[in-house]
Amino acid sequence: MLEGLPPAQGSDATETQYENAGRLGGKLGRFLLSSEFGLLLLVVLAFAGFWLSTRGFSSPFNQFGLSRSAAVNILISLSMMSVIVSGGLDLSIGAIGVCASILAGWLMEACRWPAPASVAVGLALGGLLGFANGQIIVRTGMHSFVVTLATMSVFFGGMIILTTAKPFDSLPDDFSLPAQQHLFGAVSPLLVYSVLIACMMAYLYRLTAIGRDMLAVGANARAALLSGISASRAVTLCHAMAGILAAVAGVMLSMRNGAAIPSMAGNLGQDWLLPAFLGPVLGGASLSGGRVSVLGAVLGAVLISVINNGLLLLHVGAFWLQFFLGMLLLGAVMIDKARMRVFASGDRR
Amino acid sequence: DANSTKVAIVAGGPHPYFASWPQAGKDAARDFHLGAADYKVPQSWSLSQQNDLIESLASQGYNAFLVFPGDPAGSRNVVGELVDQGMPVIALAGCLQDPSKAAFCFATDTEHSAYLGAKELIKAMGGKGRIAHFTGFLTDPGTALRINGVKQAVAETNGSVELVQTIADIDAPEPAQDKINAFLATQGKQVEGIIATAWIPATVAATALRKIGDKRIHMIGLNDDPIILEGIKDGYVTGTMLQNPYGQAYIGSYALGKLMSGCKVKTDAPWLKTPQTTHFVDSGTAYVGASDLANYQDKMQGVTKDILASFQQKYLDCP
Amino acid sequence: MSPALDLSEITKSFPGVKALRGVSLRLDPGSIHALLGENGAGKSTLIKIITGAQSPEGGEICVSGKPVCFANPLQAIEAGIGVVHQERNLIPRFSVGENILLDRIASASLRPINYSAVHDEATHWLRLLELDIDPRRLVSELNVATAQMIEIARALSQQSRILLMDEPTASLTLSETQALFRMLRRLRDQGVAILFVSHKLEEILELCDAVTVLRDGGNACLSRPLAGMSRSDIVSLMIGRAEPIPDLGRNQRTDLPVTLSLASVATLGGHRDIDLDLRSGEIVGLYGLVGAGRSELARAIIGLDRITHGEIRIDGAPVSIGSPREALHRFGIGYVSEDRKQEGVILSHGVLANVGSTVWSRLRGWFGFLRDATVIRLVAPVLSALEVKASSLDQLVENLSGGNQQKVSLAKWLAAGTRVLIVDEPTVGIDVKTKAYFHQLLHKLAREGRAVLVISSDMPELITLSDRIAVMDHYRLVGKFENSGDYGEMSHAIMAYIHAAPPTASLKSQNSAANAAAT
Amino acid sequence: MTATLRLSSDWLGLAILTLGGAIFLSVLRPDFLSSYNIFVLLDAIALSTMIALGQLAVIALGQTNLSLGSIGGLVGVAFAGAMQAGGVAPWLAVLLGLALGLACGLINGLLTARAGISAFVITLATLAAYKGVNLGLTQAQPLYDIPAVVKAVGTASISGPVPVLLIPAAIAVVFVWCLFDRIPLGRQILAVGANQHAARLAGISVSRAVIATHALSGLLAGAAGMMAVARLQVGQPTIGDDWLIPSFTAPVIGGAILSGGYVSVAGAVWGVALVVLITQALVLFQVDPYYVQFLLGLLILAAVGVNRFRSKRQTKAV
Ligand SMILES: Nc1ncnc2c1ncn2[C@@H]1O[C@H](COP(=O)(O)OP(=O)(O)OP(=O)(O)O)[C@@H](O)[C@H]1O
Ligand SMILES: Nc1ncnc2c1ncn2[C@@H]1O[C@H](COP(=O)(O)OP(=O)(O)OP(=O)(O)O)[C@@H](O)[C@H]1O
Ligand SMILES: [Mg+2]
Ligand SMILES: [Mg+2]
Repeated sequence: MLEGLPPAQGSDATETQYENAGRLGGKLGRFLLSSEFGLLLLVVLAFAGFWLSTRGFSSPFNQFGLSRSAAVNILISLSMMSVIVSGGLDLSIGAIGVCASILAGWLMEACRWPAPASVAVGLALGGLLGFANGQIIVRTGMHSFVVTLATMSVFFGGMIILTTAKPFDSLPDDFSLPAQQHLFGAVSPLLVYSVLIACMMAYLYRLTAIGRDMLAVGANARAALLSGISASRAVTLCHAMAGILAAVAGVMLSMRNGAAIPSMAGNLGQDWLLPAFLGPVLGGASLSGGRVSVLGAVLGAVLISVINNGLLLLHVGAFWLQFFLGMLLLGAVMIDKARMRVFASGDRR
Repeated sequence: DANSTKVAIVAGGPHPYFASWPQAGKDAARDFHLGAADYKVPQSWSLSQQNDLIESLASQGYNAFLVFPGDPAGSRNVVGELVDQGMPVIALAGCLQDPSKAAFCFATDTEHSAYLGAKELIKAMGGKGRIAHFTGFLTDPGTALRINGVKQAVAETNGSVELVQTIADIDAPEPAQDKINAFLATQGKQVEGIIATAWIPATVAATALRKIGDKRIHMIGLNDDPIILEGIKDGYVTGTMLQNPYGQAYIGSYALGKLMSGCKVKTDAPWLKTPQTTHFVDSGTAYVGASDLANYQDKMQGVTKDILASFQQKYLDCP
Repeated sequence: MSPALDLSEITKSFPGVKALRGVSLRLDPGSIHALLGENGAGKSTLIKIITGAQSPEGGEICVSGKPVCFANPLQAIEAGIGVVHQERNLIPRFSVGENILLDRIASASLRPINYSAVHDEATHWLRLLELDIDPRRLVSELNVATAQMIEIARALSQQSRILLMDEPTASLTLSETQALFRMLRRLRDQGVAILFVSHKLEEILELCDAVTVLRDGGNACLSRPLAGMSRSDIVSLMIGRAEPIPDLGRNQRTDLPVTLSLASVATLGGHRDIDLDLRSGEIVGLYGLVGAGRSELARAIIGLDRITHGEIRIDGAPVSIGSPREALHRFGIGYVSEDRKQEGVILSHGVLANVGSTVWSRLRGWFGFLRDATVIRLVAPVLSALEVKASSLDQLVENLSGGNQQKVSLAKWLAAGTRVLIVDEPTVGIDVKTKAYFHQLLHKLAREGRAVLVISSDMPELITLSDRIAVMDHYRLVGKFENSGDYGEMSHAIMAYIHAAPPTASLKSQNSAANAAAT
Repeated sequence: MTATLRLSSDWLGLAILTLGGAIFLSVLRPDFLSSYNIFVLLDAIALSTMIALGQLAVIALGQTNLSLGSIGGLVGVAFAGAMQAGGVAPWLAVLLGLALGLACGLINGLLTARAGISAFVITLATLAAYKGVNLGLTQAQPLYDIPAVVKAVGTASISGPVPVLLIPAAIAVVFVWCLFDRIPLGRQILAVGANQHAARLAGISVSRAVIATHALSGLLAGAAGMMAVARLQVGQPTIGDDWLIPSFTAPVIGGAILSGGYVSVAGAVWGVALVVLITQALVLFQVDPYYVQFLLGLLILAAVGVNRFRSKRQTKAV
């Protein structure tokens, strides 16, 4: 439509120039500076460190356990991340995850439904609860903190009323099978599922219109609205997605435990909160919204799992372990900061 | 043989209940010539953390486990995995939900203990009146058992005792303070008895009764927390239901040593049945009132000795 | 006499750009010095370096003959350098007075603030700028122009010997600009050295004594006296050749089909009896004083404010537009906001993510699949035409120069290719050359059959662009007429309409009086 | 006038809701107005307010302090331990406790300001570190030997139903309110929270504001930890474990903007009062334990929703 316009003189800013500039220029340099690369480095460092310094870290048994807890951690991180995108947060993901897996457990145990159908309904419930969060936030204009704080109680409390806090523990064998299988002797299939889901999310944010809408709304809701993007739809979808991902994490945990248990994420599901935030934040997500990294969140979650596992194996004084956990985390982020400084100064020359 | 037995005694999370477990483990390792009997505690009270800890302990070479189940159903899988690899597990201080691969459950019978406590309370109240029940997290399956136990004792009075209110989810200091104080302030006059079946509610309620100086209300607590013992001494607390944590870890380590040296669990032993399991061994519970304060520890040591003396022939088949 | 400020060979680079490649400048006391250049030439970067907001990579800064090196803005303030940055730097939930004296609060620590003293002093500085605002009001309640004046008042309150002003007049109207100029001249006569950046060359010619021109991060001329230089001399220094003077033909046909029409529209915001037709193929200019309600009318059209009476028709059929999304995707109406930082662009996202935001849902394929290449194919020509100066399509918009940010906010609507385009203050902060291109572009769009509504406080721009002009005052349309293109005639006609309207608020009538006096 | 009205609108709705709820409760349950119950309410409000203020300060800066509860717990056990094991006089132990809280906060602040890493990550790491020190020192065992005078402070009242513990809370409220209302340092913190870049350009030292805020937050958390010890009469290592979410709840209900730049001390205090009241109402009506959590959530949602609706209507009317 703009052909025929006199091209701006003195500027040959053509299509190809913008294309090349955007795609290739300094791509490697930018990756070296990114928090994803830093995390990758840290994960490798931690992995190598524990591999060499502890007995048992390298054993297939331990690697299997590690991959299984990393799988759940990754999903919890991704769940929170999908709300952080929109500039909000969701305190109720733990409650949603528990509710979803309890529903699936009930369907399998009390209604004798086959496992896949029950899981599907459980995930649908997760999506629905997340959707409800999103709708309340969008329609009332309240901050997601307050809304999800309240719905955390409502969801969890509702589940407690309906189940009187009883677990569903005679689930069919084929349900918990994925948590028991070993790939290559040392990897849980759950990790593969988590990575697949992460890939789908990366696809969403990079290669779909709705993913871009979510990012735009998170970064600046007013600007997005004025560009013809429906902010309320994007926010609702973010929350619904968080609900589904939390449900997947919940179902995975109950596969691992062989039972759907109200307490598996702590009281009100609050045990999930800190790991949920830590993954994305380490991965470079901005808590004010609009900037996330799927790879970063995955690596962040993996780093936490590795550090946790390694420290348990290191035999550091029982009660002091948390102290070392904190120190290691501090050390990790400091190292990362130093790396940025080194690469940044190298970049400037 | 026993020497190669490395026992890990795994708690549910940091909690004063487990205070005597490290010593009990050391004593057992010495007395029964075990390779080790080490106390291990997850960093926080969370099932996932406990599972991670257990897995890493297995990687570290521990080969026999006393586990306080983070969850009766949720801990079955991790226990099953240990047993499948030839590591015996005994559920300690709490049970796994049947069917499980644990050898047996060695614990306080919580429902029974709550029932006995409520009975004592009713007795102290002269067989009639109204009571309130303070207990822990609803998501803790023990909580439902305790609620049942108290309800049963109340039901047996045929209406002369009424359970006015059950307050749950207060196993943390701040909510316990807020809710128990609010209850005593607004409804304290309407009850004559309180039973607390969780540790923090028990201490908070004892403190609150002391604060308002009310000796009219009878109260039964849990465990031998100094606050509760003081309360008993000064007359603010009627009595407390003791458990036997030391004996649990000590005898549990002993049993694992036996299992590792070839003994088998008897199928026809005099197992007790609880709602959770058909393989239950009571680790002992005792009511301590004002008159027992001086010698309650001897009482528990006696219980431990008794259980240990007959343990092998009652529950195990040894070559 | 040593110069108040002497810069030599300042260099600065950002990832992917060399913003300054050895710039020198000499600022004498008692003079107003113009700093000019195209968008992205490096003017704002230079000012940030002088004030310690950014650190130079090379070169020397001397204040009153002594070399200095400011590690942070506080040191610059203490050294007697006051500044008005291009971007607004106010704290929205603070009062006007506190914002004006913020640097005073910044250097205090525990002694309680005496707010009545703060507000009294703030009133003093507001008076000097002929502003009648209660210093207790919150800044968040102010419009863009007033916020800009508050920042100027803040710079004045520092009573510095060196005053740097980066496009202070970008969102001001004539009366406020005149008040500012009176103030600046007074300061100059008291010996203050003033550096003044603007893209409005008329202002430069009226106010300044000397000029430094930057081109691509280097000096195109260094501290030259302005006397004797003409507009076209300056332009050719800025762009390296003579400015092409656009000659835009005017549409005088009335038989064009009406695309968008408002029929006795009233809004919740307070508009009454608005009747306006936008024909396909014409540009309508909407003029009014600040606060006349033009932007609010545009917002009501795209569904951000409720229409309480009357109707909006598209191609003759009454429609109800519920949201900007509907406006864009169902009715093909686009709106370029006047507030580019809050509403126009997403500062923390890249150029491509900004420009593409209006077209994603149109370009998406199955399952919402959308590749960058698809978007680039559509938006790259627009970016080229507007000469958006970015190191890459991924460069964050917050790192672009102010003018280039504005171009991005325009580009995304040009890419959207809507049938109706409403542009609100479109050329704020845009350099003369791009402004001319942009005008041509709007004309071309109109000739292709689109309907364009231009809201602008820049009267020359409005008269250059429009086929017809509508004048708004106090949320009513007070006049509509064909544009003859003759500036003198048209501006008189416009002001006459504004005066004919019954004044209701004293501030607004004051404004109009000042405006009339100015023209 | 208009300004004060608009400012008050943050907490006016909450105040009306809370007082309305209180009247409702006292009509249905006369015991509600008994001297002891008012004491209990104020006692709960005192501690929760202290916790809320500790977070509120950091919210003003646009950051979070996840280690708040961890500092409270550490200072609590250190306070109890100093008196029990070290034989330190109670007043000195209070000072030591405050100093320890301040130091923990300072560490948070210094790391955040100097390393340029988000406060979220830093305080999450120190959350674990402080908790680890707490558990490592106590081995998760409570400290019981609290001097009688401390126990007395935890239970005494100044007069009638006003608990002694309300004094430190009231001092903190007045102090924090003054700070954010008229002390330059507080205004600097708010300016940094609203727009860090603009604050820097105006000559505000961002790192000083960050360090001061975190130090203040640590100080308040430490004070809250010691109040909890006095109230509980035990040096519980678990003190603070459950503070995190409540610490955010009251400020956010009270109108604070989580991204920084605006907080309302009065709003936060009324938010605390509202939550305490709802908690008590659920006890008062002898709600079945299985329904408590569910109703708590619904009531919070309803209360905040009503408040929000009211303020929305008000802004429309203006
Ligand atoms: N923080 C930054 N990061 C990267 N690039 C930057 C940054 N700040 C400025 N630039 C680049 O430096 C160049 C000069 O920008 P500057 O803002 O000084 O231009 P300007 O002359 O003020 O333009 P305008 O008239 O549009 O305001 C631009 O190309 C801009 O993209
Ligand atoms: N003098 C004023 N003081 C305070 N607020 C004002 C004033 N004038 C307008 N406003 C409000 O500020 C907002 C933006 O004003 P703005 O000047 O952009 O309105 P407008 O009519 O679109 O002006 P313009 O004609 O410049 O586009 C509107 O909500 C308006 O009501
Ligand atoms: Mg600029
Ligand atoms: Mg406008």
